[in-house]
Amino acid sequence: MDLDFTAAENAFRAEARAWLDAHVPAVPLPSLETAEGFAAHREWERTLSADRWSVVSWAEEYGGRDASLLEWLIFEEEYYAAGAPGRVSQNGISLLAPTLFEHGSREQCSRVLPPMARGEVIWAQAWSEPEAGSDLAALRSTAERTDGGWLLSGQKTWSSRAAFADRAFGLFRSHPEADRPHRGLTYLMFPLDADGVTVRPVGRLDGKPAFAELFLDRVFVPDEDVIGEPGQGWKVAMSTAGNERGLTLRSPGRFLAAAARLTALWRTGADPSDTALRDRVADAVIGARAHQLFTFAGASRIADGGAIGAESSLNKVFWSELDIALHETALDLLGPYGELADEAGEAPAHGSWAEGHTFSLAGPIYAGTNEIQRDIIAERLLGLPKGRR
Amino acid sequence: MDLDFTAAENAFRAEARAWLDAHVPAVPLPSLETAEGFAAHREWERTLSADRWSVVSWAEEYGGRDASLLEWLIFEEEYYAAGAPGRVSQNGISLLAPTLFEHGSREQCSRVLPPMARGEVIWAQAWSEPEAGSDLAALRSTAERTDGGWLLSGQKTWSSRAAFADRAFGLFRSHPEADRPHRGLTYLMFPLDADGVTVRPVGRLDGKPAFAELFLDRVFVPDEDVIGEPGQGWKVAMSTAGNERGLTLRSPGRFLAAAARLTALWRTGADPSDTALRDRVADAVIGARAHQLFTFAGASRIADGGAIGAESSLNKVFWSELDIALHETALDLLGPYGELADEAGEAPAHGSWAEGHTFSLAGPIYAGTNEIQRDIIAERLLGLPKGRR
Amino acid sequence: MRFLPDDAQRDFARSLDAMLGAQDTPSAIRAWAAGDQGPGRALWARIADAGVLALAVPERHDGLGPLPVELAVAFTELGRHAVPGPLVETAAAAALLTALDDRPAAAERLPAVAAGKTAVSLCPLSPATPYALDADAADAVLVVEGDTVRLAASAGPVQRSADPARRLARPRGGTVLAQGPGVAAAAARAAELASLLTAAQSLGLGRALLERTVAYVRQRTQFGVPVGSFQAVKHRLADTLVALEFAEPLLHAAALGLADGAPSAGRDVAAAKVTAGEAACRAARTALQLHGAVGYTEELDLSLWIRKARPLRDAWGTPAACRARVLAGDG
Amino acid sequence: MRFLPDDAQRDFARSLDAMLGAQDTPSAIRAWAAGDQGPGRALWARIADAGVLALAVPERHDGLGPLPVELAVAFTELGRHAVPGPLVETAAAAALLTALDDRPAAAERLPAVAAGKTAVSLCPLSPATPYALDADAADAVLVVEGDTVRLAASAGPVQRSADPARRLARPRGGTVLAQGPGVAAAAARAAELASLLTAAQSLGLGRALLERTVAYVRQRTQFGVPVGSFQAVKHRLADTLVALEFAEPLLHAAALGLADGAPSAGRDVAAAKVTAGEAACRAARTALQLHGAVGYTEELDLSLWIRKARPLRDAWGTPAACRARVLAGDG
Repeated sequence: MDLDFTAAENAFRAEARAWLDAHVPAVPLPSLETAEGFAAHREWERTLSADRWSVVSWAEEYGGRDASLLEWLIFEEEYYAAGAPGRVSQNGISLLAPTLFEHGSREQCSRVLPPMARGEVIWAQAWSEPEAGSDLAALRSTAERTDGGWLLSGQKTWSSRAAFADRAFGLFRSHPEADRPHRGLTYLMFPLDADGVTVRPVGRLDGKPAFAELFLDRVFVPDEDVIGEPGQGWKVAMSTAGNERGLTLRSPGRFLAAAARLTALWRTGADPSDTALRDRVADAVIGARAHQLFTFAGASRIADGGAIGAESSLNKVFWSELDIALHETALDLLGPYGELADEAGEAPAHGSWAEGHTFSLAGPIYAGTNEIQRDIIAERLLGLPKGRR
Repeated sequence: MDLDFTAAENAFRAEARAWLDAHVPAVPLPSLETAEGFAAHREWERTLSADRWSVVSWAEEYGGRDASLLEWLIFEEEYYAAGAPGRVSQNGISLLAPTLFEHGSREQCSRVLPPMARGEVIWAQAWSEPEAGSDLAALRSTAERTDGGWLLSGQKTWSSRAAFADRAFGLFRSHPEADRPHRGLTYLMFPLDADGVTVRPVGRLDGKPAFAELFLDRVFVPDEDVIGEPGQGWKVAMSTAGNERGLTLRSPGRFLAAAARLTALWRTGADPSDTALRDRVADAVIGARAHQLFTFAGASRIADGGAIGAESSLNKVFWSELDIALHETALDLLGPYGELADEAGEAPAHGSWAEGHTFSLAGPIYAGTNEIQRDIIAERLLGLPKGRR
Repeated sequence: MRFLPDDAQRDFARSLDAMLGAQDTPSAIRAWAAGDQGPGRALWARIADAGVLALAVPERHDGLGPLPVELAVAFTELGRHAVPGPLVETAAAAALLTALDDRPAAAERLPAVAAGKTAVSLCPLSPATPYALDADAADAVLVVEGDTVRLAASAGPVQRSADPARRLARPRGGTVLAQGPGVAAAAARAAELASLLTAAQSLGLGRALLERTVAYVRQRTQFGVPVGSFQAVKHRLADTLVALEFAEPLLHAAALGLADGAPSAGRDVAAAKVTAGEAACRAARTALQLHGAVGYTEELDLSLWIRKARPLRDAWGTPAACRARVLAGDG
Repeated sequence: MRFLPDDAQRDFARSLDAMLGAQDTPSAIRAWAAGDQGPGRALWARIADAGVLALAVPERHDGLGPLPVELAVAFTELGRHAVPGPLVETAAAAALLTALDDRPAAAERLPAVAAGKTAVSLCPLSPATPYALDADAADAVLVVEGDTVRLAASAGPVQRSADPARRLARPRGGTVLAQGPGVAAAAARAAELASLLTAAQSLGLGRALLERTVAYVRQRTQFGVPVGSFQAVKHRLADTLVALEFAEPLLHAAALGLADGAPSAGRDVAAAKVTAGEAACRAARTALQLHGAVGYTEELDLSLWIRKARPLRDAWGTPAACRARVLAGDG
């Protein structure tokens, strides 16, 4: 058992740190969830990509560095420690790309991945529908067979970043005659500027259009944009949900950096004898460290050939609660300035605490609500009966 | 809306306070859950009763003072503020007596209540069985019809104080042919020293025999000791569960006194700048006050002719959590002495914090687990669907 | 003792609730956030017509008050409907002006406050409270510093709050309205009333959040059953109700304490404030989680309620300050 | 990096678990509580035979250590089986004697410690820690005060703990074993090891509590279904598992830090201690609640585990002290 990095890993860290030192914008970019900020973040993806830092874990042919999972974790630590911008390509990189690696054709990978790595094509996810949030098997949007492709119709909601993105991916009901609700779905990619697509931005709690609703009316998608077999979309989508993704959806680097910022805030601004606040700062520091170490253990298990299945549910519950507690502590430390919206002129740290808090509040909801994660933990890890809940 | 006491109520309070000042033992009695302590507490009941303070809310003919609910609350405040002993007759007074008032015959009341008021007969409850804890409708112990009475057989568990008590009351399956599990039960009273009764004391967490298991083998009970109609025991038991009992199972006076002791402990022993502890002490003080005021509101509703139905579940959840938090705060304030068992020579406050903590831990379990109380709140007060849970 | 709202208080609450329910408060809130106070001031006029603001003004200045209990009842309804504007501050300013016993200053403004024609912002300026709520929308801004009350000259630039309907400004300049040893005591009494009424708003806000969430989970189905049939959902809502139900009697007792000038009133107000504020925050978190993604959008009117909870929890007494006050030895 | 127990560590843990599982530890615990240390010392001998105590003793004194990682692995199993006695204190005393570099004092005792023949209690005497655990059952009692280590003359009267297997005494008198500027540093290192191993015990204890509670709710039925099919029960157990699963890597990292003499080791140990201690307390509350009345009886062996959680949480570093340490600037 050890926590030692190899010389190569340390060199990788040093290289990443030096590059970030030289390139991270001195003034934070405008919020990712605004048109102006989206453009600035897209530009940042280009900068990252130019030196092959946008997708370090990918193969070199697609723009990556063939980095190991551990190197990816190192990169993330350095990335967030440097205060680098949020990743506008996150949905494509962490949700679509792993699916393509596992189920996409070589042609699809070559066509889709490099522009994604360069930030030229920004991907939005199109999973949820008004009646299918947690219960994804209840999807109703359809893919109707047509000559050389499919016609998509229906409504998708909570499509993150779709207000400004270029393309989207999601599941559609292609075989309505299938005997069970999660069968008969097909995984497809489609352009957001195609005929028949209407994108309606939806503001999140702080008013930023972080989502959109998509209305699809017989949107043509050629066969080449189906991932995996038609009708097997559920399997395709789920096969990549459980392994590395469970570890990497929110990287430890993010919380370590946030905890370090919180500690700095506490050291400079707080009454050190206020033990109530001190305990909460300590818990954030401990939680971020625990998350990092839990992830290292998971990465070691994967390196051993093991899998991260239902354990990713432990991770989801932990970091989502940590993130909220950490940000609520920050707001309390900020006193009257904790109330300010991120765009307020007097908002501390350029409003990033406010934006971080808003973002954290969604953590227990997206990527499988924490209620569902706890069901999974109880049933799959503890072996409790499934029951009707 | 007011919180004013009448002149008569203030006079009642003054009289109670004066009597308690003169009579409460200077040194706490030994633990109620030991043979020696049980005897001492029985003696204390006699002292209370001699001046008609043991059952203030009962009619004078049974040993009470015809006190109103509000006067009872006043008495309880004074009682606990004076640091008076725990009530060994609690089960009889708060569970059996209200049932007798509502469903008992006049003869039963006259026969049972005065010795209960004098502490001459101490009652234990005999509700639970090994397979019927939360699910009381699953009771299996039987009452078999015989000449002039019933023969009780079966096993009862968690019979509080039965190790030293004189008599017990509980539900028995008398009509096994009944169509639903909570029908066909009969409410009976029986002596713990009768032929066929075996009492096996069971130690609680701190080792004190606070419960017993009862093994019953054809124990004869005459018809005169059936309360209400045979076969109607469930109704009889439930009819008194929801109203005043929901308000008075744990009186506000108890928590007000405990919060005052906690505050005194904090003022004398703690670092006032330790805000983490300060906040918890404040929460205990606030919680005790909230519980008192909530009870005053409930008493006002009852005085208006209203009922406390499912609202008693709010009360149960609240005070049981308050009680644990309050005692855990005390143990933390006590530092290394918080670990000591109540009989340890160096245990602070004669071990009453340790005993109080142990007692508090049972709060979320007895009298309907808090899980069940939350189901009741959700279904009956919020109107959520019953569901299979 | 009859520790329940009497029939008149209940009827008052019900009629306010009905009146506010018939208005389009979400639109008024959104307009207010955007700097258009027209619909909010129209609502304000109706609230004044219902007698709410007169409760804060003594009879000698054309009011009906001061009646802290009725104010608490009324502000619970204002919170339930998330009414925007410096209502708490106006009521507290009325208390301040009354307590200053500066007849001309009071006579000049209080009748207009009672009539709903004057909105006043009030700010006890300190590092912990640098902002005056909705100062840009108020007809007058009072600033308390030590033993001085100033009538500010201007609101200063507005900062947006996480609650879009709260507009925060640093009032500037102005003239001294009152000065002397009585000011601090008068300001403390006004702050206690502000704290009480903020607690009342929190309670009403929390109740509205709970009610709407219950309604939502009863009709929303996932996995073929109503979301509200899941035990985890039921228990979370039950705990939210427990928190609110035990905040209410604290609020009412604090209001009675202020009405009676009880020595423990300051502690009672602090207890009510922290409890109601935390209960509303819990209700907001519950509402957000159980509405899922839809609760996280500003389109949903409920988001206006959700975002109010935290700022109200901290306004006029943070939880830490309130807990310290509860244990403070003096009155 | 391979941040997982290796095969040897895993096998070691498994064999300890199997060995302890084959003993009647509940009887040994009950006997220990009653003052009869026979069965406990027999268990102690088996634990020493398995090499556990030798891990705390350097090779030059017939040990295999010091090996903090293997000790943490082993003490997790000791905690899982709620083994009574001053095991943590004996290991820490070995660290202290080793660090004092007083060859005769160390040579005299450490081989016997490694062989399981000497049990040592250790107490850094202060107002916050006035008691030495199981001093009456130990073969030697070391007391650290400032820059002095004493070998106590007698245990003094025993106080019962809420955990009946913990016997607390105030050691008295005795002779000075070591004195000087190196003592405080050596004692601090020993205390860090004690804190680490107590955290390990908490983790094992919490795992045992969770496993047994899961087994219970799977077979116990109420309302016609297993108690473990209720969502409220499932979620409570899930949260308990989350707490334990995130404590374990902190424990392992802290052990590695101590092994490497890392400057951050003190903070890492504190983080592991508070997290494992709180996780075990949560597991104990969960176990108590979900066993219902049966969990509240001392007859149930599990009650021996339930009552251990809180004292272990506070021993060798309360949560407040650990949280302060995590944020302390130095190392």
